[in-house]
Amino acid sequence: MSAQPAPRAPGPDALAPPLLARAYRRMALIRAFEERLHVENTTGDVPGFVHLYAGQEAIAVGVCEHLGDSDYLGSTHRGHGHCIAKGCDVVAMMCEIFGRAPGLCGGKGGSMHIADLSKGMLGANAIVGGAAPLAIGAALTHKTKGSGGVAVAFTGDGGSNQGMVFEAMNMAVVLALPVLFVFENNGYGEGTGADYAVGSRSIAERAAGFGMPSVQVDGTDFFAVHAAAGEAVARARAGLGPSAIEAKALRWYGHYEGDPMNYRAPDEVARARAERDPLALFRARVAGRVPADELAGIDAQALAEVDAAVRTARAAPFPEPTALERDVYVAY
Amino acid sequence: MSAQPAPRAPGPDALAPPLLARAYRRMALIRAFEERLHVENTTGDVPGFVHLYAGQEAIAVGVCEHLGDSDYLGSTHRGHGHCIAKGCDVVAMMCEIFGRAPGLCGGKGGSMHIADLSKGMLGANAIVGGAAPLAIGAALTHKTKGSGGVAVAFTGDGGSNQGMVFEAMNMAVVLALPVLFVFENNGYGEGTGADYAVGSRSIAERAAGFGMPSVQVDGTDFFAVHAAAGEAVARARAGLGPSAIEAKALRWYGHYEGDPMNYRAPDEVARARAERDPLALFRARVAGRVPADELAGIDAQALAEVDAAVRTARAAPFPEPTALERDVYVAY
Amino acid sequence: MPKRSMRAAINDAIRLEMERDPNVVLIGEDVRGGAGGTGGEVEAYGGVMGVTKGLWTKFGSARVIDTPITESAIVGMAAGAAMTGLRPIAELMFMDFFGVCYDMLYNQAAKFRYMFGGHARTPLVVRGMMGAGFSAAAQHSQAPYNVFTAVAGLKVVVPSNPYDAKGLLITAIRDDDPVVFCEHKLLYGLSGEVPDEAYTIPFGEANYTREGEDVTIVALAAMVPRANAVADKLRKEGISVEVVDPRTTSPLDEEGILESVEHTGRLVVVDESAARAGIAHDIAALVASQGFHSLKAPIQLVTPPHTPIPFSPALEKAWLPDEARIEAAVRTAMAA
Amino acid sequence: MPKRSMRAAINDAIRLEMERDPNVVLIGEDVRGGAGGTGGEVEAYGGVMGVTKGLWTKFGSARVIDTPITESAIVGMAAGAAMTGLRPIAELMFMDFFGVCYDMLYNQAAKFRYMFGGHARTPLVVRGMMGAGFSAAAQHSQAPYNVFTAVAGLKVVVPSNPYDAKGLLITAIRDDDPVVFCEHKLLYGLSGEVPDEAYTIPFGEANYTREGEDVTIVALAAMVPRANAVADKLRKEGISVEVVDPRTTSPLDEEGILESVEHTGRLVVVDESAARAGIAHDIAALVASQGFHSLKAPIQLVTPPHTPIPFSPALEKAWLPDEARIEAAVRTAMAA
Ligand SMILES: Cc1ncc(C[n+]2csc(CCOP(=O)(O)OP(=O)(O)O)c2C)c(N)n1
Ligand SMILES: Cc1ncc(C[n+]2csc(CCOP(=O)(O)OP(=O)(O)O)c2C)c(N)n1
Ligand SMILES: [Mg+2]
Ligand SMILES: [Mg+2]
Repeated sequence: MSAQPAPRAPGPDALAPPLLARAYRRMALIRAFEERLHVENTTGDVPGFVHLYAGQEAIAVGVCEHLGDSDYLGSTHRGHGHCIAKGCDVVAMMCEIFGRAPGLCGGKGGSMHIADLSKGMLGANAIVGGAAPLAIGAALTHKTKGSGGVAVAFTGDGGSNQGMVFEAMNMAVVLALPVLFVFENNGYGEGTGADYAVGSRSIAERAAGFGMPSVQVDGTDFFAVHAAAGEAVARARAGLGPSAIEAKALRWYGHYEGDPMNYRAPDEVARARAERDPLALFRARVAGRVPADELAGIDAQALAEVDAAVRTARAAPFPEPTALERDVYVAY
Repeated sequence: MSAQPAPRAPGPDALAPPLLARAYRRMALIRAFEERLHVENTTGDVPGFVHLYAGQEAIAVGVCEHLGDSDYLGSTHRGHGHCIAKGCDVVAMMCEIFGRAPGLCGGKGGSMHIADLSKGMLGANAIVGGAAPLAIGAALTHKTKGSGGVAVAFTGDGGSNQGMVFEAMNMAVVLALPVLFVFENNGYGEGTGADYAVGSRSIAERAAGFGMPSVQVDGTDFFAVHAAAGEAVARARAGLGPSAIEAKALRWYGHYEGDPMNYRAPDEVARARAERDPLALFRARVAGRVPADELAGIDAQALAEVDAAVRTARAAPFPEPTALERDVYVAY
Repeated sequence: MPKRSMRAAINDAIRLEMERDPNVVLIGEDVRGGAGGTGGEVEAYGGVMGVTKGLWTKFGSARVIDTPITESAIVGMAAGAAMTGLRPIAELMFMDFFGVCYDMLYNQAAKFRYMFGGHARTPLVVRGMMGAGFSAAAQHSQAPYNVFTAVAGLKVVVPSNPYDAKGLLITAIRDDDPVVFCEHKLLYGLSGEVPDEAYTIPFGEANYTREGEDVTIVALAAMVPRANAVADKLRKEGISVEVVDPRTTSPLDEEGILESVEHTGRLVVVDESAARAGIAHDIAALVASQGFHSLKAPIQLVTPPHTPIPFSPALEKAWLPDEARIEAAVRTAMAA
Repeated sequence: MPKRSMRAAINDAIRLEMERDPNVVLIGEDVRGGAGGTGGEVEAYGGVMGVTKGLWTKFGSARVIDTPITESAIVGMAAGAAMTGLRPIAELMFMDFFGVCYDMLYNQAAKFRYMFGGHARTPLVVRGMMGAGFSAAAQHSQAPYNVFTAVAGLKVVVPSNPYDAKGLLITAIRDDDPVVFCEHKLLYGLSGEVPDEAYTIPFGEANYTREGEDVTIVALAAMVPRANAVADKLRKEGISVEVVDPRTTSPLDEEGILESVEHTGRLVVVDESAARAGIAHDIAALVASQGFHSLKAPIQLVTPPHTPIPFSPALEKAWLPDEARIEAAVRTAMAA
């Protein structure tokens, strides 16, 4: 199969205003969360590595709006957006990222391993490409149980070159698993351009070569992502097997906080913020269907929620020493 | 890139009779070697696992006729044919397969690890898919040294699904390495059909998706393989990067000796022997250009050479106990 | 009690657990054999060594899942399925292949529970064959259970006989943690008494295959029959050898080993896994740190040499610890 | 002598060897940084930790080769290049990533020479960072040198200071066998005297960082400064501690360790690699088997607990062996 033209995005008219508001709320929450973390990180109080999702909000939310708690999601090292889109609690997330006991993982995972199985969020993953083999397993569970559920694997442009991602795609085709491979092409893997590291014409085309429907969409356009994901999820739920989506966007921050980013044109981020802001694009598209003040209210509430989360996290206790040797095994 | 139509095979007229005879000699030697091993194996004197190449002779020879000793070849667990095509000594090969001291690897490698670096033969490989990453390294050596040499990785249809093979293809495209990926599609990986395990329309098409020229050819037709490999090797030598070839053939024996082969139609092998014997097809094609008695003489000599090799191997000593701890390191 | 080979005992365990629990699925290369191709709908292999024979015929393609040659996707898929409600048994065929898929085992499955703060359970069994003795050469003869044992979050089983294999595998399948189950090739044909019904053997409980007073041999997997033979031989000479088979290296029956050494005062460890940083070293370290005062003599390590596994039977025979080397180690321990 | 960080010392070693030998190439993810993208022809990273800074600028794309995220192809390509005439240095970034590419290291590069009957040489260096202490959590904090040490055919280096790092890395690059070079994150910033010119330090020769009479501490990598600090502290109390830094775990300076224990009669091993089947166990087993009669007290193993590495600094601090635990172990050894 060669990569197919992206389906015509049906646009905001296809979604009822409450759904539009919900999607925007999630995007706004991701944005507020990440921009705040960018600031918090400068205080030195955020341990370890943090990778921010700002600029890619429309991808996580455009996909996850099709999912329920019983659908599964495997994430990347850049996982905050996926968590929020999948419905994880931002207070518990923030506690986790600060390494505190009330965190989603009791402070044992941190940003690179946030998970909430009750929401179907199978974890951020610090091994690039790690989500794909795991997600096909979650899809196998759904297939075996005949539950009609699906699984989604998120992978970056850099991760798209990892062997186990290719293996997972082939396995998914062979077993016709209800899974969706979402490739978030934000132009770079660390400091290396996707135009260098991906040898094929596009990630979508390479995925198509594995024998599944595959499209490339504008990952800053919520509606484009939403439409493509809708088709893929419907296919999967209908038992028709896997699909791939390459969603192109730009990350607004460095790979890590402190990254000088001299592998990018000096104005690349500024232009992305000005011209390809997924939230601004969304607002423009829904003008007339969702009142501007409602959107502004959502923005304000997101900021407030995140602020409360940071306060809670900062006040929260670190894990007790006794936690160290707990939770290695169910029983040993 | 999508998989391209195979180039028109120029046929026997394009090759001088001495070259035709040389190619036939190698194919005949492989055939004789493997048929004899099939018999020897029943005596219980051949240790370990042996995988026979009969039925695929035109692939190894069709490719290797383009290579010199300074070109490199990475092989599979089914490596005898590649060794012979690359010019390894059959006596030393047979000694190795019998686990004797004068073997190519001193008896330490066996059938699954035969190597002869002086011939550019980088080893059979018992890890399915193992040749591809190694071969791109050999290609990197040639590229770095500007020597104009190439490397070839052989992989089976089963091995084509292994992650590191995909990785090697992408890396080869990114670095424009002088390497050729040859996929020998003999229909099965152990007892599993390629039609089941390869999810894409074809191996060639999937390889094309990685961004390199890729063709599918009849692997029982020496001239088809030879033509495709010639183009690919020329591209590589010219610095134009990697190519892929999927060559379809059938293996004449079980995956392992003793395999009941009930995953194949009962007459599949008989028909392959009758209708798609690479040697018979070659003989028919060169009729008029190479005298039939010359070909018959080559057949007879191949049998004699192999017979001598078996005699030598059976008479050869096993390695001395002192060999056990030798050759682990260059120095320790 | 009926006699069964270890191969049959393992097959038994899988079959019984698949009958008992619809969430148990078997995933691997040629665990059925015969998918695709021109032979029609058949079960062609039942595993390359016939260990899973009959299971596809009984349970069908939805539960006995043949895969491409794609170990990262096999183990990863099994891990993902385990954390979402199945109880997969993933076959690695040869344990040597862990090198192409180890991330999914050691960085993922083994760590989910801890990384996710105790909220995950990953009831996964990864099983496959290991060990030298078949002239399978350097890439198909290894016994890397030392590597798995070092990983917090994994449990590791190394059965030495059919009875144990069945009971331990049933325990493994019912266990809620990821378990690596290592089947020694040399033992597949070994026959022993095995009940028809399902039974479990707890992890972390050593089996004393010989009781003795003078010296303790701790031996694992294919080394156990060899240790037993040495014990039987030396008993006739009046040397009383205790043989301890830990059966699982993680958890390890530390107490059982320490008690035995406390009793005998002498320790020989026979381990195929590695000449360096192997299980022999792990157990020796345990005793040298926690049972030091019991020791009357230097601990004897019987391991292969620090070399890859040679192909030629002439060399491979010398590579694998044999009865002569075990006996010599016991005599050295006795002499000290 | 000029002072340099360990980061700079490593950079030095690579640069000097690349100048000396055109066959030395550096391969890895972002060892340059800046290939592709919109930033033009720049060196954006020089390694994510800046260890290889300046090398691309000096040697260009033909010798400082940025790759996709594709570790099996990185290590495999490096191994294939090594056996055909280059001397590649492959960077694994974090050693934890060995799980996605280990076959190419342990089944291929490590075994070529033996499997091919001594006819191959594979002058490969795989280097990368290891170790806890950065809140990098369970998949970016491991120190799996125990796993590499168990593999016949590999050499393993675990430097503890800038001077050693430079000399050992130059040795590694000139060595004709595959070497795994493990750089502890916590040490990159450590400063020490490092000559400008190239020099080599032989493998298998321990460094006695403290001399003493009462007890031997064998410590590795980031544990060495901690052991030294404990030795210095206890010396004031009249406890004389010898600290042995093996520097390479394969080959291991067995004689050096045994001699020290013969002298002191007491052994503490401090090792970050694993709570089970680690290098602490390997060294303890060595002494319990070959130096048993020197021992006056039980061997003390100081390792992390058998858990994955926790993210939260509160827990990670307790996970990594610290001076308090080392000191307590020494006191226990002295009390016995
Ligand atoms: C197997 C593996 N290799 C390398 C890394 C180091 N690393 C972490 S993130 C990253 C870049 C990933 O790029 P991409 O997939 O495009 O995701 P993005 O960061 O752009 O979201 C790399 C190389 C890793 N964590 N795991
Ligand atoms: C990584 C790995 N997985 C599985 C195996 C076991 N195995 C050996 S040969 C083989 C089948 C290979 O099939 P294919 O690549 O088509 O080659 P063919 O045998 O047909 O020549 C398998 C699964 C292996 N040796 N290595
Ligand atoms: Mg990216
Ligand atoms: Mg095949």
